[in-house]
Amino acid sequence: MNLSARMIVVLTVVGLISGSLLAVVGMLTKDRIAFNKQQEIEAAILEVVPGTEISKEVFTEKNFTIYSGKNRDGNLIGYAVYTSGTGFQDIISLMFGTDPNVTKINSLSILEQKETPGLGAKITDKELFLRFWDNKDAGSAISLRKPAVRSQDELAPNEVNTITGATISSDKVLSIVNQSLEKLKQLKKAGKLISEENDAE
Amino acid sequence: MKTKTFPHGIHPQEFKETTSNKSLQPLPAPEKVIIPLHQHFGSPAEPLVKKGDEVFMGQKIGESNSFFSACVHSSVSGKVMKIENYNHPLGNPVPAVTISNDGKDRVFPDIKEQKDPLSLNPEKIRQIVKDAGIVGLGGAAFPTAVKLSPPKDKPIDTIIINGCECEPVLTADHRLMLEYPDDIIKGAELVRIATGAKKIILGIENNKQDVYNLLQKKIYTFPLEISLLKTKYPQGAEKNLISALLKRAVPRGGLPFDVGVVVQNVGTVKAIWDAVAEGKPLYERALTVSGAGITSPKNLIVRIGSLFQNAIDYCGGLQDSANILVMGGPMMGLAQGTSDVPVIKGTSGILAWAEPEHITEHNCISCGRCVTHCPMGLVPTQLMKYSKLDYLSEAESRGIMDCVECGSCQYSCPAGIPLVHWLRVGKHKITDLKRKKSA
Amino acid sequence: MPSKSVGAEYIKGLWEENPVFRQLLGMCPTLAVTNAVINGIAMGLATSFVLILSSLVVSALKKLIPSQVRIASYIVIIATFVTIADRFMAAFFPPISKSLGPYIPLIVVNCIILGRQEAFSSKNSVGRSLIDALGMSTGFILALLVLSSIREILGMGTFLGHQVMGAWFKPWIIMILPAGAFITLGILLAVALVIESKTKTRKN
Amino acid sequence: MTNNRFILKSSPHFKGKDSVPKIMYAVILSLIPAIAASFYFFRMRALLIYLLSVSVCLITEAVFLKARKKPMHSLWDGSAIITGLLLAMTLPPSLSLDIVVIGAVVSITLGKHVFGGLGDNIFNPALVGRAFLQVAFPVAMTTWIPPVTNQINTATYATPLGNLKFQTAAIQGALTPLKDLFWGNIGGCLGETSAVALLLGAAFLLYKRAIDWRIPVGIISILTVFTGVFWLTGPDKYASPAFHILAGGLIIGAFFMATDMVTSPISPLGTWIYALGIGLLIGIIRLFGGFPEGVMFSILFMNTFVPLINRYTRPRILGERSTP
Amino acid sequence: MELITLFIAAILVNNYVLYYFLGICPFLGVSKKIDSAFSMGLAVTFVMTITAVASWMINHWILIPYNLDYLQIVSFILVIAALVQLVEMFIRKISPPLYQALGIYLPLITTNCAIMGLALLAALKDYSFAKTVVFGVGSGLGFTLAIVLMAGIREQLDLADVPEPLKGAGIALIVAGIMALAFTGFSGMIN
Amino acid sequence: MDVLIPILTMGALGLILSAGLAIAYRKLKVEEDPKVVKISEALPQANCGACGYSGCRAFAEAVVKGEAETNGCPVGGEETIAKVAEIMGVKAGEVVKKTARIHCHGDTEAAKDRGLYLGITTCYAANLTGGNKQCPYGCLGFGDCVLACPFDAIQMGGDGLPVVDEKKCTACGKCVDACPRNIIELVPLAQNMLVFCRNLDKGAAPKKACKNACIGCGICARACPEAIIMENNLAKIKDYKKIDPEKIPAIEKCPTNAIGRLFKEDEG
Repeated sequence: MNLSARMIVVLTVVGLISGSLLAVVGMLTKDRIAFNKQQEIEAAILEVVPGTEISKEVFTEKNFTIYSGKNRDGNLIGYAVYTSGTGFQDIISLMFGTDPNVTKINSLSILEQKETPGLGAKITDKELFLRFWDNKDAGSAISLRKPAVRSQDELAPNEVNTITGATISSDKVLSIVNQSLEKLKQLKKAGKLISEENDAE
Repeated sequence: MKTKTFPHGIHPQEFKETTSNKSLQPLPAPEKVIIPLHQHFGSPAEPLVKKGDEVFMGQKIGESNSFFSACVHSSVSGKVMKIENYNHPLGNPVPAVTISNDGKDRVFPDIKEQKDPLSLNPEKIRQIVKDAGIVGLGGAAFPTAVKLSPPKDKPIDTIIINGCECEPVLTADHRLMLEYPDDIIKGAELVRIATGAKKIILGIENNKQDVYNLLQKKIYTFPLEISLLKTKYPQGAEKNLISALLKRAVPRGGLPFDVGVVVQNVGTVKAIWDAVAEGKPLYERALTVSGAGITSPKNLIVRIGSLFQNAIDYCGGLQDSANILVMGGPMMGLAQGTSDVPVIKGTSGILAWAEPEHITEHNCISCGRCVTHCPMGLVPTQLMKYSKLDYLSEAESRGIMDCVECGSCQYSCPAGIPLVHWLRVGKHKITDLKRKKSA
Repeated sequence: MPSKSVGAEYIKGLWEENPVFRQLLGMCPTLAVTNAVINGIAMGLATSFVLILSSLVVSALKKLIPSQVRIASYIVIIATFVTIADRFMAAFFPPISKSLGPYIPLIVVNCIILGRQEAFSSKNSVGRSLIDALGMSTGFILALLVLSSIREILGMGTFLGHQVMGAWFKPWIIMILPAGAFITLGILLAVALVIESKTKTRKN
Repeated sequence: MTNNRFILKSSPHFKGKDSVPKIMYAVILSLIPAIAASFYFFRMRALLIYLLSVSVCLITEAVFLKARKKPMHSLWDGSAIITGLLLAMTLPPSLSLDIVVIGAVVSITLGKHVFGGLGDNIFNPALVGRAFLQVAFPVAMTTWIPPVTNQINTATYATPLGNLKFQTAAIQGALTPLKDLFWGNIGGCLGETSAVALLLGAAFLLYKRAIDWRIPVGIISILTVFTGVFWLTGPDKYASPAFHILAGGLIIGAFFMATDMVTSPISPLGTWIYALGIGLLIGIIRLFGGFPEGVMFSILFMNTFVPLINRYTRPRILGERSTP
Repeated sequence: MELITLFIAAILVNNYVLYYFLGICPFLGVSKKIDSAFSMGLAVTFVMTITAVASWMINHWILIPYNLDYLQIVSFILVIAALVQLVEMFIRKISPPLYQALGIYLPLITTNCAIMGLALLAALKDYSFAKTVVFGVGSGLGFTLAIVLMAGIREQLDLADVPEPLKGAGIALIVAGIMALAFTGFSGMIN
Repeated sequence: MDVLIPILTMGALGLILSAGLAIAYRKLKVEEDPKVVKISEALPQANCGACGYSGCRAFAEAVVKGEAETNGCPVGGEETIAKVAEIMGVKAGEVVKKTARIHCHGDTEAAKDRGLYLGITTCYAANLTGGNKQCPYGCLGFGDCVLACPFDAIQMGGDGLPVVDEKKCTACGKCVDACPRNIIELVPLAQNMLVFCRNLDKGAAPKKACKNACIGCGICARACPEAIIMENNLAKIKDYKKIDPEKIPAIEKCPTNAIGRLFKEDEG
């Protein structure tokens, strides 16, 4: 067999074998990976809209998804908003939940972030940051309390605490949430989310 | 009065006042003179005499048939005692002719006065200069005959007479200008004739105002211009002098020829005049014996081949504290291990003083003073490091061969790094390497 | 070709030819994923998996592959195993897969792997290649372990997530950042050289 | 006649009067007003930090000189003391002392001796130490105490620049008055608060020619232009150039850190490029960056450029262009 | 505007070498001389740009439509290898001087994690085509900046009295560490 | 279908690539130095750049050009190094074992200083200023040869003269090049008698400068004229083989011990 032919045959065969092997692997793992992803989202929804039994995507665009959360009886108990934006270093993806009328934020959960460890990364810290987001008044834009205070009581209903030394990361989270909140309200007002609600009734 | 100058450089303390008003006086010829056969840039001369020969004062005793060389003459009359290696101020011993002085100063019979020296043709002048063994008396001892023979394709338009004497301490050239102004000017005119140049510029540093005033009063028919320069070191370095006076830059690795200039030291032009007009070959020169280590500093005219010790003794001897003996100026002069070395044509001064016996060297802190002071526009600290680490090709490409070893960098270096020494090491290694490659 | 004993063939990867400290290979993952010990171990294991399997395959196929397309073939083989490792981790260890990000797929361009194929597996028997790959893998894991331990302990005061430093300790956050990675590895390389020269002089 | 008592060495035999220790001690001397000011504003805390920082620097330096068999006289050339002082001056007064020790060790080790010692370092040693601490202990390094107190109060007290950046003081019209910035009655690092004390020292250095005037002039002028443009377009949003010059570490950085001879370019042209780079970066970081202060980062960043700057701004060799 | 910030971020904030740790091998290996470092940087930038384009096309035209995301690694690396080969041969044929200046660095680039990393990162972040290209160019320039700065520093350190065990890679890594510190100053600048 | 697409994709990719490569190899084959090819093949082909060159091929070219050392590839290990060396044919074919010898006995006690030397402490630098010793031919004692030796075979002895360790010396000649005064020479290891001076001056001057200088008296040459001659005032062993063992005592009557044996035969 001449050299060129051998080259072509060998590489093609290698490619074919690799392709088939990968096809098998791909199929074996596909469902599992999708399942992982699904579960991650469901867990997050449950965290920000407690009591959710059935969740459903009601609106989606790039890097922005609204899920509706319903209880066992099929009643809407809130929305979970998945969103992302730039942080101090890189993208921050987060999810927050609201009540069905979008008057208050239940809680906030950070899904993905690459902020400075030990500093900006404290946005994932329950004690230092996330707990101050529980049950906030969503009537107007949320604002940040600077400098940081020690207890929940010192904050206004629509105020959240900043992280000492990581003001920017806190700020970024705030603006991501505020933007998405605004969007959610508008969508709600425009009735874009209603069809889903009707389904349940 | 506006003075001209070149960029960069330094201004060290001058110490010239000790000798600047002491007139030149001859050093009595010693009992024997030791005349090295190699006192110049180029090939060494071969001896023309042998042991036991009687020689006259001014008789040619060494000659080479190479173009890049200079003849050597006896500075006394007497008998050749031996021809053997002898200590040399430039380092390793070289063959030298030792002549015992009969004290009669019998002049070589061929030496005659010239009737009308200024009417000679260039060829003749060059021949006389060559036969008189004249070399640049500023220190480098470049054969003058070579300098007077520019290549045909490089026409010379300007002669620069270097009266800067920018080295601290030295005053011999200053005195020469004060005492023999006519000889110098006429010598310069001879140089102009020999090279076919149009104009002569005499550059004088403004610390020699008296010379300037004196020369201003004199009237010559020559195309002469006297120019006052700022007192700054190294004002007298060939390329910097050209840049200061004419704003011309001699190309890297090039010679003043390349920009149509010939530069001559005042001492040299005086020697040229003496040789052409009086037939007197170069067997004596003016020099300064000074420094805090010399008991009574003087400006002397010394026969070539006299020992340093002779000159020092005549100036009252060395102080006890003196621990450094330098031939030439303090910036570029060579430290001597002994005073048992002969005065050669390039000896512009004999200096001695007390120097601390410790050198504290600090790390280079890149202050950049060597760079701001280097008159050649080099980066000495970097070249030093290249030289230290044997990065010779880098050193060469960054211009180490352009270094004139003026010492401005080291003078201004706060870290006390022997920059010049390192640069010399690098330069020599590169030359060695080239020699090896071409061999 | 001088053949070494099985033991020596294995051992050389640990120190003499340690891919990270001695050969300076695979620096990207070494620096990028060693901010926590668990990441370092996971990366080490994934790389080992790819290295060992592709060494086996390459050494088995060495006669069949013409030299002109060998690099291309090796790359395909390596990439196949990398994909397997990547998918496997994404399926069964999602948190680690997430924290390692694109660095698992990047194993495909880790010079250790391609380098070993070229330098060793393509010229040696299956058995020897396996041992060589095992040795290199161990060396790589070891290096990652050392680096990640230092970084995690100093940077967070923890080891594998467990608090090991007392309360007095203020974590040096720089250690888990890029700057700390570079500096620590630089110092470790110097230490490795010092140890090497010490052992050499002792031998002499 | 043969007397071998003479000194043998290469020319030149004359030497200028300046020496490395003289330059270094001039810098130390020039820092005294600022140090005194920090004693006044931060009392015993300041003294402790200075003492600790300088002594640890000296000890580390000594250890390295010994280990690398270098002449011990280098220990007292003043460079280690300067590093110690400058490091201390850039630390918050409330910083715990063990962190000071780490900073001093890092300054001398990573800032200087890994490169081969004084003169070989690429980065300003004090700033390397400071940057290391800033990134390693971000919270401790950004916790400030009010001036003229001796208490370590963890309640946050903001620096003028911190105010500007995070509290949007400019919008609220709550900028620290220039007068306080000038005298130093503000929160901030030990030695950087009092502009007047620093300027006093800087004037001395300029008079002594121990620093290159181009660097501070370049930095300050470009910063003035840069911040001035923004200030003119929106005085209610941006602080004035005067504020930017007096606030934070600009003066100490421009006069004492960026001028470090070892880590700044050699030629005048290079020096201008370097200074303008620093000034511009400071402006960019302060106005748009994540940190309230950018002096340290800007200087370190431009330090990395110095070898390149030196290479491309090499002076022209006499006769270079006219090579036949 | 978004593209500009992405571009600046790729060069300064999330510098390829100093933040993502990609391309460390050539960063350490070819940073001894400024000239070769610069050529290497340009070569990387060039290949990165083409890779960005090619990988985006493969990803969006083949892999995603056919649900073949698990073929990403294999297909990217093969395409990169093929592209680099092609470019190398092309340059060699078209312009020998350019080949001398740039081409000799190309083989080194094939197995360079910088290129592969770019393809993967762009895919991971789901950038649009324009963004991918900008990201590619910016990352390449970021790499060039880092490697040229490093080369300048190393040329200077070559003359310095660096402790023996730190010479070479050791000191280069420490310098990289301090450079990373200096680059930290830019973080938070992407808005 | 789901299985087929990936298989086909990969197969197609492989096909296209290999076809492209095959064509490319045909069309763009460039004639090369076979040595480069050989070395290139011996290298790991990791193209990692660890050697400092842009890939294995560039390194191979550098080796062939002599720019890079044969052991420059850190990745391949000893085998690669051995192979590369073999291809380049760097095998030393030594016949007579030589060693470096120092032709000077001007130790600190014997040779007088010329002054208080404060310049750079290397022989090369000192030599430029005329040297620190009075003798212009002798050892300067700063150990340039020690630094030049890549094998650690030369050390500075306590007396200010370098000492060669014959066991370590490979006669590479680096020290010979490094010595600015050319007093080191590669001499057959077996040669037992040497002239320990390079001074060309006569009589008083060398004697004053160094106790151990050859003063050119010629005693040795007269004792064994067939082997030893005087040249430029210096004794020279013209033909070591012709030294008559019986005449050795006469030769060793040298008043300054400037000629002599390295070791007495009976000592081994």
